[in-house]
Order: sequence, then C-alpha cells, then structure tokens
Amino acid sequence: MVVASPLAAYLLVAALLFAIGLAGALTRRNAILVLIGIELMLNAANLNFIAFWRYGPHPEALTGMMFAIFSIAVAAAEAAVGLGLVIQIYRHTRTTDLDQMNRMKG
Amino acid sequence: MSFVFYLIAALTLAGGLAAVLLRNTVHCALALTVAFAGLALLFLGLDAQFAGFAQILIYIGAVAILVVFAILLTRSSETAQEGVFSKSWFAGLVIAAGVFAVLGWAVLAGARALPLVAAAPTVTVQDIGNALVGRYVLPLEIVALLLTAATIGAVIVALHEKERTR
Amino acid sequence: MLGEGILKGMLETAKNFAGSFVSEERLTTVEYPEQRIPTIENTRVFPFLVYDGPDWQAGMRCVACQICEKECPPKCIYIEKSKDKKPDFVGKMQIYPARFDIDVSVCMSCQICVEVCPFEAIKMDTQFELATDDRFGDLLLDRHELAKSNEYYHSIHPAEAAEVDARLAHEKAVAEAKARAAAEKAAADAAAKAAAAKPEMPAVGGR
Amino acid sequence: MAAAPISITLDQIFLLLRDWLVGFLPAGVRPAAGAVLGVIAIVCVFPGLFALTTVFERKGLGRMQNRLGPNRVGPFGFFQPIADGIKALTKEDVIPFRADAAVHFLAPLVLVVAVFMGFAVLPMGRNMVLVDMDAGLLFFFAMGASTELSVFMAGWSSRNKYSILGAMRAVGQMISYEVPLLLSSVSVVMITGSLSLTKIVAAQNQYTGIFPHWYVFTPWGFAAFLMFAIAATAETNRTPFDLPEGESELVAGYFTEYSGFKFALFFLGEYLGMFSISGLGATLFLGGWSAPLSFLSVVPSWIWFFAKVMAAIFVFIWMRGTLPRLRQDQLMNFAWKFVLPFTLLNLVVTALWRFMGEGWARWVVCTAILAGAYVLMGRIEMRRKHFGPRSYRYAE
Amino acid sequence: MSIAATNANRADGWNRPPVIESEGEGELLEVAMGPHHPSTHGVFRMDVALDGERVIRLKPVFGYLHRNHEKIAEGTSYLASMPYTDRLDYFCSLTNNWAYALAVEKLTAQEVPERAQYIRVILAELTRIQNHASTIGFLLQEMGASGTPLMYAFREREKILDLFESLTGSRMMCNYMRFGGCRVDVSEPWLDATRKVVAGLPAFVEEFEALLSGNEILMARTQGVGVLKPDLAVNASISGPMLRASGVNYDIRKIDHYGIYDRFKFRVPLGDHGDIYDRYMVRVLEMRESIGILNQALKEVPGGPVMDPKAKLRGFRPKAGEAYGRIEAPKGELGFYLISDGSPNPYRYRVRPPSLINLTVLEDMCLGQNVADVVLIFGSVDIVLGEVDR
Repeated sequence: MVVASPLAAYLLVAALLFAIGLAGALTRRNAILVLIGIELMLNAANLNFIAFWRYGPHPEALTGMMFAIFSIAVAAAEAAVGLGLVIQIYRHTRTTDLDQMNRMKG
Repeated sequence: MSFVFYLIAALTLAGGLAAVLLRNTVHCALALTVAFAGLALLFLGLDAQFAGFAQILIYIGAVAILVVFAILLTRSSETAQEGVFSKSWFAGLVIAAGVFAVLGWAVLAGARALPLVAAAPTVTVQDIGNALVGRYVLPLEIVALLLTAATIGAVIVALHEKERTR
Repeated sequence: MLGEGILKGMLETAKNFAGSFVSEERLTTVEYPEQRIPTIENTRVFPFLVYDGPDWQAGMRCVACQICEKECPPKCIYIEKSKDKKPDFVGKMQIYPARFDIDVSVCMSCQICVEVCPFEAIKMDTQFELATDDRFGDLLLDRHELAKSNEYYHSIHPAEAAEVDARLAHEKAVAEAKARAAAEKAAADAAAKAAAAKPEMPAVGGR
Repeated sequence: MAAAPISITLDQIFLLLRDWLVGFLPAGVRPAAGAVLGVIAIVCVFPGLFALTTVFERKGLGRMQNRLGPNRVGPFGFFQPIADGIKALTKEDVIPFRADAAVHFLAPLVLVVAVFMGFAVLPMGRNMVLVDMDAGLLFFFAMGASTELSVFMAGWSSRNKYSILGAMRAVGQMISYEVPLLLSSVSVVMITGSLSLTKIVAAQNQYTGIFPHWYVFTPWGFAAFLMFAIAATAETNRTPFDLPEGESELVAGYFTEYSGFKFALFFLGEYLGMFSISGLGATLFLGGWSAPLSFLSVVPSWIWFFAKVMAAIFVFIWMRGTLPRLRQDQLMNFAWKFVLPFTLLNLVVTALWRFMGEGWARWVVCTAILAGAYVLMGRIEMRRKHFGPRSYRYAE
Repeated sequence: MSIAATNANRADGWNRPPVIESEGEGELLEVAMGPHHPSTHGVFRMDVALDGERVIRLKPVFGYLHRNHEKIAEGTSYLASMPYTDRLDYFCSLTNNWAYALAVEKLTAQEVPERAQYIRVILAELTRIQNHASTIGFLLQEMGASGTPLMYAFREREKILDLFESLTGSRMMCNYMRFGGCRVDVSEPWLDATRKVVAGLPAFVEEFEALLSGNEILMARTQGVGVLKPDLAVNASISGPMLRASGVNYDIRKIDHYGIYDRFKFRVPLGDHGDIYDRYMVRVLEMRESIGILNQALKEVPGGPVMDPKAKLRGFRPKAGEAYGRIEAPKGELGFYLISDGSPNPYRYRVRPPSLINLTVLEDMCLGQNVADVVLIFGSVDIVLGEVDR
C-alpha cells in the first residue's frame, strides 16, 4: 500500500496498532493480557501525537510531543495500578481469568 | 516513505500482533517489548529523540518489567490448557475490525488534505525542558501528583491484606 | 558513622594488596611444580619396607610377623609368609614375606604399622606425587615396589634413621654377644632365636 | 595538520586514522563509513579491555588474598583470557530440556547488544564520541534499562528455580537502583544545563590554577558521586550487591543454566556494563577525558578517559575483595530508604548551590547540610535496624 | 511475628520446631539446597520450603557421609580407632585425639605425664585458633566476601598446620595422642617455632577484626539473625561457642578442669543476643583467650617423658567397665563413651559429636528468616560433615 503522505502512513500504522490492541483487550481471557492490549492502544495514540506534531503546522510549539510525554507518564501509572489490582484479585480468586471474575464479592 | 520505515512498522505491528495472539503469557509480554521498541524507533524516525528514549526507558525498562513480574506473581506463565481467548472473542474481533475500518477510512479519506513533507523541527532537550517548566508546568505538576498517588495506590493495592490491617 | 567499618576493611585489603608485592611473609603460596617448599622431615605419606645392603630381597628386614597387618586400621596390608627361611640382619634364620601388598588407595597414612613393627622394617615415605590413571593396578604396591634401601630411608628421615640404625646396631651387638654366649653353651640356635624373635614393644615416641 | 604539535596529533590520532581510512571511499558514504568504523572500534576495544580486566581482577583479588592469581598461561598468566575464551567456545552448549529455547538463546544477545549501545554516547576523548546526542544521558539510561529484560528472559527461560529467583532479584534490584542512579545524575544535569555528555565534559574541562573543575570536587558533586557509585555497583550486580548471582544461595543466579559461549556472553555483558557505567561516572563527575591537572593536558585525552575507567574498575575489584554481600530486603531498604532520600536531598542542595552564587558561603552551607544529613541518616538507619558495635562480657 | 508466639506457647521446652504460616499466595517454592550446593560444607541437604524468600519449613537431611565409624571402632583394637577419630572433625584432629585418649585413659586408669599434658594443651589451643579462624572465613565466604577472610584465615592456619606437620607428620590427620601421653616428644626448636607463630597471632586477629568486626554489611547481615534463645539452647544440649553466644556460661575447660586447664588463667566470652554476630564475636574473643593460654603454656613446658612408661600401645585389655571422656572441642562438647567387656576392643563405642547436636536446632533458627540467611545460620553453627554423619 503506497500512501502519498508520510503522515498518513504513520496514522495507518497507529490505527492498525490500536485495532490490534483493542482486539487483544476484548478477546483475551487473562487480565494481564487485557492490560497489554490497553498499553498497545495507548502507544498507538502516542504515535499519532508524535506524528501530528512532526507534520503539523507548529512543531516548535511542542504540543504533540508534550501530549506524548505526559501520556507515557500516565501510562506508567496506569500500568502500576492496573497490575497491582490484578495481583490483588489473583490473591483473592486464585485466577487471572476474566471470564471467571464474575462476582463482586471477594 | 523509506524502506526502513516499512521495516520498523512491520516489526512493530508483528510485535503487537504476537503480543495479543501468542498462547504463552510471557511470550506475549516479550512480544509487547518488541512492539514498544519498534514504536521507539518510529519516534526516532519522527525526530522525536526525547520521546523515543523516554519510551524505551519507561515502557521497556519499567512497564514491560512490571508486566512480567505480574505474570510471574500470578503464576499465569504456564500456558492455559483451555482456550486463551474469551467466550466473546468473536464480538471483540468484530468490534476491533470495525474500529480499524473507521479509522482507516478516516485516514485514507483525509489523506489528500495531509501535508506531504514537512521540514524536520529542530527541538533540543532544552526546549522541551523549558516548555515543561514554562507553558506546561501545571500539567507537569498534575502528572507528578498523579504518579505519586498511583505509586502509593499501587503499593497499597498490592500489599498483603494481613499487613494492611495491622 | 555509616561506612566507617567498610572503609577500615578496604584499608586492610589494600594493605594486603600492597604487602603481597613487598613481603614474602604474606605471600604464602608457591608455584608448585617448579617451586617447592622443602618437605618437613617428619612428614609421612605411605609406608615402605626397608632393606639393608644392595639386594632388596636378601636384605629385607621384614619377617612377616603380621603384626602390622593385624593392627592396620583400614586393613590395607596383605602378607603371605614364605615357606623357606633366610638370614636376617643379625644372621639369624627368619621367614620372610612371600607376598607383601599395600593398597595405598585404602591406606590412611596413620603410621600405626610403623609404631607396632618390632623389626624397624616398615617406615613412612615422603613421596606424595602418586597420581595415576590406573586406580587398581598402580596403587596396589607389592613388596618389590615397596622395598626401599636403608640409604633412601636415611635421605628422607635422617635423624630418625640414625636413631633406628643405632638401635639396630645395639640390638645386633647384644644378639651377637648372646649368640656367642649361647654357642659356648652349645645350645646356640634355640636360645638365640627366642631372644631375637620376641617382639618387644618399641619405645613409643622414639622412632 | 602537519603543523599541529605532536600532542594534539596524538590526542586526535584515532580520529585522524578514521578520516584517513574513510578518505579512500567516495564522499557520499563517508559519514556512514566513519560511524561503522567507530562501531567496529568500540566492539573491538571493549571486549579486549574485558579480557584484560578478567585477568587483572583475578590477579588483583589474588594479591588482596595473599595469593598469586593465575600464572600458568603465558607470561604471568596474561594469556589466561585467551585460554578461557577457547574453553568457553569449545564447551558444549547445554540447553535444559524444559527450557524455552528461543528465549534462552536470545537473552545473552539482547544483553550484549543493549550494553554495547550505551557506549555510543560516551565521549572517550576529545571529539571522540560516536553519536553526539542531545539527549545522550537519557539514551544511556534507556539502554541500561533494557538490560533488565534480558536478565528476566535468561532467568525465566531456564526453567530453574534458582534462575528465576536470581532473575527476580536482579530485576528488582536494578529497577530500585536505577532511580537513585538517574537522580544523582540529574544534579549534574541541573548544573550543566544539558543532557549531552560532551557538554557535561566540556563544562568540567576548565581549571582554576592547575586544579580542574570536576564536579566531584564540590559538596553536591561528591555526594552525588557517592550515591552514583553505590547505585552503579548495584546496577552492575557487583559486590556487595551481587546477590542475584550470590553463589552461596543461588548457585549462579539467572545464568545458572547457561554454558559455553552463551555464558561467556553474559560474562562479557556484565563487564561491559561495568565499563559503560564507570565511563558514565567518569564523564559525569570526574571530568570525562579531561586531565586531572592543567599541565597534564599534553597527555592524550583518551588515555585519561581509559585511566579513569580502569581506576573505577579497580575500585570494583577492591570492593569485591573486601565486602560481604547484603541481603535482598536490606538491599531494597537501602535503596529506597537511604540512597533515594539522600539523592533527593542532594537535588535540593544542588539547587541551593546553583542559586547561592559564587563565594565560600555555599561551600560551607552545602557541605554542612550534606554531611549532617549523611551522619544523621546513617545513625537512624543503624538505630532502626538495630545494628551497631557491641560489647561482650566474660565469665571467669 | 507468629514464631515468637508459638515459641512462647511451648512450655514443655523443645519438642518440635514451631510451625509458621505462609502468608502469601499459598504456593510454596520448595528448594533442595544440597547435597551439592556451594555452601553446604560438604554433602548435606536442606529441603527448604519458601514463601517468596521466607523460610516456612526446613528439613535437614544428612547421612550422605556415613562411614560406620562407631561400628568399625567396636570391631578393632583401641589403638586402631585413634586414626579414625582424626577423620571425625577433620579440622580439629588433635582435639578429637585428646577426647578419645581421655576416654581410654579413664577406662584404663592411666596417668599422663606433665610434659604430655602441656603439649596437649598447646596443640588443642592451636587447633581451636585455626578452627575458629577458618570457620569465620567460611562464614564470610557464604556471605559473599569472595574468600578474602578465608584466605587470611588459611594463611595463618597454614603456619599452624606446618607446626602440626613437623611434630606429628601430618597436617590434618595428626593421629598424635596415645593412651597415656603423646606419640613423639616435642623438640626445643619446635617449641621455639611455636612461640614465634603464637607471637604473630595477635596481629592476625587484629587484622581479622579490622576487616570484619566493624563492617556495617556484616553487622546488618548477622545481627538479630538466627537467634538462639538460651533456654532452647540448653534444652537442645547445644554446646561450645554456639551455646556461649546465647549467653550460657558453660565451658568444659572450666567445669571439668580436664588436662591441666585449671593452671591457666583465661576467661570465657559470652554473648547476649545469641545471633550470628554473637557467634562470630565469641569465636574471635575465644581466639584471643586461646592465645593467652598458649603464651602461658609455652612459658612453662616442663621436661620429662611424654609417655607413661607403663602404658601399653597395643594388646591391652581394659577391665570391664565404662568411661566417658569429654573435652571442650572447638565446636563444642566432644565426648567419647566407651564400654569395655574386658576384650581388646570396646564393647560399645559412642561419639557425642558437637556438630550433629548443634545442628539439631537449625530449623528453629531458620524458620521465618530469609533464604539467604539460611546459609549464614548454617555456617555459623560450624559443623564438619565428617562429624555429623560419622
């Protein structure tokens, strides 16, 4: 597939990655793999931010770059909390299988 | 678009695909790091050095490690005997495909309006620093607060219950 | 202060590091095959059989009394007595070992055979480089391999060997005097035999 | 060039050599070829240094323990690494039956590649840096962070309890100490105002009289250097922080199941990590390639760089010869409850230094704060953990 | 936290180790440390169940080195058992010799000449010093000090072993003492050489202490780790430096006055905490006391024979009866119990090995500790597998 604009190519890659992440998050049973899917989606978004910054009209304003950097920081926090939750759930239910996590009570 | 770009993009997407498709959870995590590394290379290709290195430092150095730790702690590295995909996998796949179709359509439809080439912006680390403590100082502080809260939260969530009640 | 003890320790190793270049006292190791520390005279490794004179078979002191075989803690000595007799160093007719084997792979170098031997016939060697790839053949020493001359004994344990020689000379003199006296009484053979063959306790400590 | 004094020629000899070699090629590929030559040089020099270091380490340790060390192969045993290399190459490559063969194979490669990447931004002499990156320091830490993954891969793929335990320990330790490592470097960045390692060296390459402006000679710099050294030791898994491979408990930690060439690669990776982190420490605090006294600048700059690296390596060996190792929980506690707060405090002190302006006052204030904090925190640490010197009673 | 509670509940003393609960995921990691593990001092196995890095269960498994020592001794003459005793605790063959000789001398009511008594004391204290030094060296080796303290200990031990070799003919398997004295007499040059070595020992202990005692890492690793309570130590009949580190004043040299120990002035160092650091320090201080004893003994070695002239080397038949000879070996109370039925070999021969008995509290000391501490606690017990398994 030949795309004229390099930006469009980056955007397509990001879209594909986002879709892969989404598919992973929606179809996997293991809670950790769902988190992996979410991470992929976040990264796809980051790629978009950077690509738009690079090919945007005002790269010196650094907006896209800043978004990406903040999003990386937020993603780190998200991963830490998410995985902490998974571990805690595992302690209670002895499983990380989301299909079996169907009770509100621990 | 250069050959290198396609190579890196293929690597990234392959890593991402492997991360959601492989049966062995640890392999998934390792494939995820490949995807992260590919993304970092893409960032470098976009002249975003700082973001690229931060990507490696945080995603490969921290998030991937967190993921593998979580996998080991929850003993999910042993490949599950029954299916690894959820019962509603088909619906999930359809939704994902739909989302990709919409996004792809949007990109391709708007491709004509996109700029063809742009001069590489000359951004030094100093500029980023100045922006961070200048224009973006409020978000920076908020992120700092968020990170602190997340650290404390993660520690409390993952603590043993007995120790918490003590 | 945190780190004080660590610094003190580091200083100590530094002292040793520098010292090992300066003082021979510190560097206790040697480069073994080329460089050897002198063997200590009292060192004991494995036993050997002493013989006097040039012929190992004729001069062998052992009379196959089998005390060492009996006392050996790991039972690594095997002796077969001879049917015939040969004269010992005093000139008296004695049986001798037709077979005398020591399995040095079993021997634990305890020196008890040496202590209990009334004839000063078995002594401890200082030869320790016995490595071999034939565990059963090469480490089972027969009487020929075990036999070492009195000169060799003198060369490895000079002080001890001199003491032993003096004692043997004394014994010989006593025996000869006794033999002479006995011969005069014309009951030489029986009396002399009884005197020489009586196993006397070796003085403990006096090797 | 011919007019340049001999000292400058010597100083730049490798660059001149590179330019001369590249000169044979068409102009279009010259920059790429130059970079390739630089990579080749790094890939040759540091493993060579590694070979030399192994024999120096063994001999040095031997001397500290009143032994001779290796002395069989070649004169004074200096060909020992060659013998070791041949042995490692010819040994059977054992892969455990249950091991994950692909990951098992990839782990040492990932480690060595990641470690090699770090050298790209280290200025090893005047103008001698492979890639002069604006975010060089960040790049270095990014590469350092990726080694953790290879450690995990090695431990996990071996399917051995000792391996996995060692890998978990190693990864936990490396993550914990990465934070103080980064933060202690940040104080240098605060003063220099740049993440570029060449600029950091240039900032230190000035002299007052004959004495250099190295950061280690300032209170904040000394404190940061101390914390950096501690964190670097932990980061490279050296004594007293070598418990991921503490053989008394874990046999060999995460590379228990490795043999032959792959084991050699791990070994290489570990030593290369030592070189790179020592090089970084020298660059950040010890003036990189600059001479220790102004009149010594005639000596080529790369000699100073390598001399500093080797001095750091000697300290590593020295510590290995002296110190016992810590326990896992103590190590973590030390990182989070002593090193990290102290580096944070040091950041504040660095800022203070920056804004107090020239004069003796800032020396006194900064030194007092740091020394006081060190003594106090050390006292608290020992009190809290209930350890300290004891006295003993006797019965007649 | 739960250990202390369980320990307190066991009013009956020491029946079985306390049971501690796993707090984690419930799945324990079971690791077999040994028999071929770098830090088990030989062939010894500990089956450890770990919760994370915490020890939940520990089962010591020994017997890999069983050599039938006691049964062999019952089948051979009294003299032929003497070289076998060398091989019990191969670090301290001379004290083993002494304990066995003491038992036989009690059985046969033999006198030991003055000079032999002094020689025995000198050799025993030299043995104690080299044993304690090497033990500390091995302990530090397990702590990861890459062998430096061990090498210093061995450097000094080498000098002592040279003395042993020039006197007894062997460095480790000395086989030197006999019933009623010693095998060979010491010479004046040997005594002078010994005086020289002893004069160098204080500097060595100083060096050792400078290297180790104040080291923060060592203190952090050892203080409060592997605590052995005095009552448990007494109930489990622990002896030697390990018992004294728990604060119990029990030294057979002071209690039995065997040999001629009542003639020397020395003190018994006691620890207050019973942890690894106390065991380490008690050994260091004991080395200092031993140097004091050596100095006194070397000053006043009397002349005379070294062997009771009435003593028979072989073929003697002790009267029917029993005897128990015990000494303060470097590792603890080493005793030999002999029953004679009037034949040339003992009817019953029993060794009370300090290593084995000190090892019985291993699980109590290790439970709830970190796995890395297990090897340290094990090392601080100071065992030799030759003596544990016999």
